[in-house]
Amino acid sequence: MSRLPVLYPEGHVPESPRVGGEDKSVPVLLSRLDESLGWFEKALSGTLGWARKNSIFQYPFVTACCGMEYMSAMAGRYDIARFGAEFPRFTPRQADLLMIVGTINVKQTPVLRRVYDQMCEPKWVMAFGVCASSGGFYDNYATVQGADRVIPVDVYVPGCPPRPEQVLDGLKILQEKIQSQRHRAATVEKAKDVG
Amino acid sequence: MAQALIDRVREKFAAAKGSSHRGDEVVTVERGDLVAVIAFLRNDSACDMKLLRQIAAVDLLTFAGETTGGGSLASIEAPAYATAHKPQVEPRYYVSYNLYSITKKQSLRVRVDLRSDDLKLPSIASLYKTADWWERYVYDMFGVVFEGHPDLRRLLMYPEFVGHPLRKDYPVRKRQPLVPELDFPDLVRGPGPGPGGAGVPMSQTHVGRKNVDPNTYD
Amino acid sequence: MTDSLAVESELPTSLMTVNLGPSHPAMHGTVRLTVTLDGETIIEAIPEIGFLHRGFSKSSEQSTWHQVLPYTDRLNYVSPILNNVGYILGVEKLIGIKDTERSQYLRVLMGEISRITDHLTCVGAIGLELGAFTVFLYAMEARELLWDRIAELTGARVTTSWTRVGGVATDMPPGWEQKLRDCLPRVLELTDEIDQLLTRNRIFIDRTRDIGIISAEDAVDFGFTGPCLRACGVNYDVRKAHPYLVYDRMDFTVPLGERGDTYDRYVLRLQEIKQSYRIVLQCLEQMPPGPIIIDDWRYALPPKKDVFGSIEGVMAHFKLIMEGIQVPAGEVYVYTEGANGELGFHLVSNGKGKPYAIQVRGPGLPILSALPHLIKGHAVADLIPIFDSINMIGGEVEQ
Amino acid sequence: MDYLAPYVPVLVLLVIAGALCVAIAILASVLGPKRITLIKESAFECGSPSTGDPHARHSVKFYMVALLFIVFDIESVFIYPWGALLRDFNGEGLGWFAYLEMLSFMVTLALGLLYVWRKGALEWKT
Repeated sequence: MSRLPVLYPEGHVPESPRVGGEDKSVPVLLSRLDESLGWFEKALSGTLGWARKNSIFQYPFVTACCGMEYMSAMAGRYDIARFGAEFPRFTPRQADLLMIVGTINVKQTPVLRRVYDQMCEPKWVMAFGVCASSGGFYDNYATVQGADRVIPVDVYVPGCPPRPEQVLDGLKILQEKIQSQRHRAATVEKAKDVG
Repeated sequence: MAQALIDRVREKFAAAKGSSHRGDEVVTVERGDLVAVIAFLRNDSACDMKLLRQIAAVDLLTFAGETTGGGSLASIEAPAYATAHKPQVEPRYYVSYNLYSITKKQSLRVRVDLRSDDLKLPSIASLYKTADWWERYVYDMFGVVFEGHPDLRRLLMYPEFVGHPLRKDYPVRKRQPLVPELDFPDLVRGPGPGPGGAGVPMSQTHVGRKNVDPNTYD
Repeated sequence: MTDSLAVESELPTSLMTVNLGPSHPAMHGTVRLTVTLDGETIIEAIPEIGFLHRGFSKSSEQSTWHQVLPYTDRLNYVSPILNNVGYILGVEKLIGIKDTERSQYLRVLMGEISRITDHLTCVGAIGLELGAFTVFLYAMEARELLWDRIAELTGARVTTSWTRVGGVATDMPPGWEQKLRDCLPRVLELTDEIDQLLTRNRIFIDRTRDIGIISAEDAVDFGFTGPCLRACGVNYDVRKAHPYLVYDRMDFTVPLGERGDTYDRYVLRLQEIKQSYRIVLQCLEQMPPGPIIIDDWRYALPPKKDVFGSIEGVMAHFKLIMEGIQVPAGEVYVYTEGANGELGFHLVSNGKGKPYAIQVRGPGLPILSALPHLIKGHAVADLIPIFDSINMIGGEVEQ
Repeated sequence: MDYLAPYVPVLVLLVIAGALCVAIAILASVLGPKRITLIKESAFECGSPSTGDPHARHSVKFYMVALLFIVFDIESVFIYPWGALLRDFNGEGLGWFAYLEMLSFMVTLALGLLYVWRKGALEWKT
């Protein structure tokens, strides 16, 4: 498929904070599969990707008007269950996908940061709607200009609020991303301050 | 129809001045007898103003100013209001208590003017339970201290927030982040010229940029 | 005989504080409730709001009178058109103009449809959070049907921004009225199904009857308005008390509750859906033909043929877009019947193109401040239906 | 051993189900990446730092309800197989004996219920 020519403005644009940034809680999965992989690892990564892509458990971090469209995306007509992501889990322990649905204001950032940190790997983040993606038209003292200033985000769904089809399209893009990512097995990393 | 109300208030409180604009009656009272006026309006059988709809506050600092419209030019980056060379306005704030009587179907606004150096008002949380949160809202947004309020804390902003955002001299975008934010440049608006950089509307970002290839930039 | 059990009450039990934090499905994501529990009974609850404060007043001071409109339909984002109508009535009152006959009917018609979607969402949420997932799905299907009509007329499902000073933005597309008449019976049928599922359901009645009772005096003292106040039996509906637009020509009744508990607040919303249905039908019958926006170019954009046809049109268009509407100075409080209560706009203008100060009286804020009063002494499980029945919408509470 | 023959499919089912559960548990723990950080170890309380200790001492009434439930629930569990086989007992002439047997079982538990009721353990003191 032809991709839009992506133009990077000059000057230093940091790599997407999600990959290799100094932020320690960057997810374990790297985004480029072009590193040299043996046959077995590629097969394992493919099956794991396929398994994880089709059974996404979402944590709906619902705050504002996008919640109304989230309800429509979950309800009967635009059913998200067709893509395997139907079951909302209201605890980060059992969720794979953190859906930031609605505006994130400054008072909400510690909560968002904590919920993201408490999610178990492998985890992805979908910024549902313009306010979560870039702050929308709330550009004042109270709102954060996009959730990616606080946590790394994988998929941005534009729209204010996005139509449920856009949400499903965002989910499809996320599934493609999961499928093409490299999934390693049995990696254990323990932070220094944990006993 | 609430003109009779204003006359009743003026009978008991000489210092009250009534005014009406587009059918809304407003009575301006002194800070001293504010609680008495509101208690009178609430408990008097003729007025019977049992519903306190809202406590609104306005900062009159730039009321006479020349903030022109400028619809699409109104770049979001409003110039931060420099108090230095602007004339001080006294009394700078006013708080208006919006009362309504369900049985008599009439409404009235009690307005109190406040100077900017002593932002104190007696609290009416004892008269109306709903005043509790409205007074916390006005304290949070304008910094008006309500004496006698059971628990005067910020209602909307977080405790670590310094300043009162709805004051006219608080810049629109002065953020005080709680969690350290990753500050990468605004990829959409780009570092283009113009007053605000990130604030300039999209169409002007690639004006004058060096290596902009017009046919690839959407 | 029961003395040995009396000892049990002396056994020391300690209180437990639980954080029903902002990110909780029952708290609609925007309220932190620190609840102190003795076993299952709620001893004390401290609500903390502000998690969806988006600086509506501050942002509206930076935009012109019309640019504030998109902000208003994100206040109560469940019934956005009611906010648009409420705000624009305020601006028109400040200017001192009235909109055309047809646009008044259109505003009432779309306002009532928006009110139905609000009540459907609230009833769906009550059912959902009490475990009745089917009720939620029925409510969502009914709401989708109405959102389709709203989208066909205003262009958007949720964020409509549909009214303009002196009128409305778009008129009814051809065939829209017939589509509305076809889908409304289906919406009513779904509402009846919800009614059959819940209203006489033993479990639902046990969970909501006599739960979260508030007396009429306390309700007025806490600033209740709308369905929550009428559930206590106080007959205050702005559409009847101070008719605006063409509500005086509509004949509808205002349902009242008796006990002011969660069950009444739920039943009231169902009955109000039926009343709004009656209003919608009357609007469709009495709808007069004619322009949908006034012809005064100082406030309303001239039609496109004039903008490109005449110099006055271009000037008027340019001034309106660039300068915004020059609203005469003054201060006004305008109140309309929102879905959750009396939605008031305190507008202050200094005669320039931008609003000087706007403060919204969200009907949800006073009702939420009464939450500790409502839930004290109840079990934790009762907190969920009570919080749902007051239908707290983050946008209008925290602006 | 022949009367056990009809139960072989049940055995196979149990083995497969058990194997499946064990496999899933092992795979999940093996394949999933783990990144253990301090915040992830702490309790999740809707995004707010948890105040108060979760091991507060609850009132005894909750424990009592659990006990009563167990007693009377197990009673009903015993009645089910009896009810299903009553017709066969009757066929073999043991009908009355089985009936009286179960009756005595239920009477003793009814006495227990009466005692609990008189003791006032059924009222829920909030």
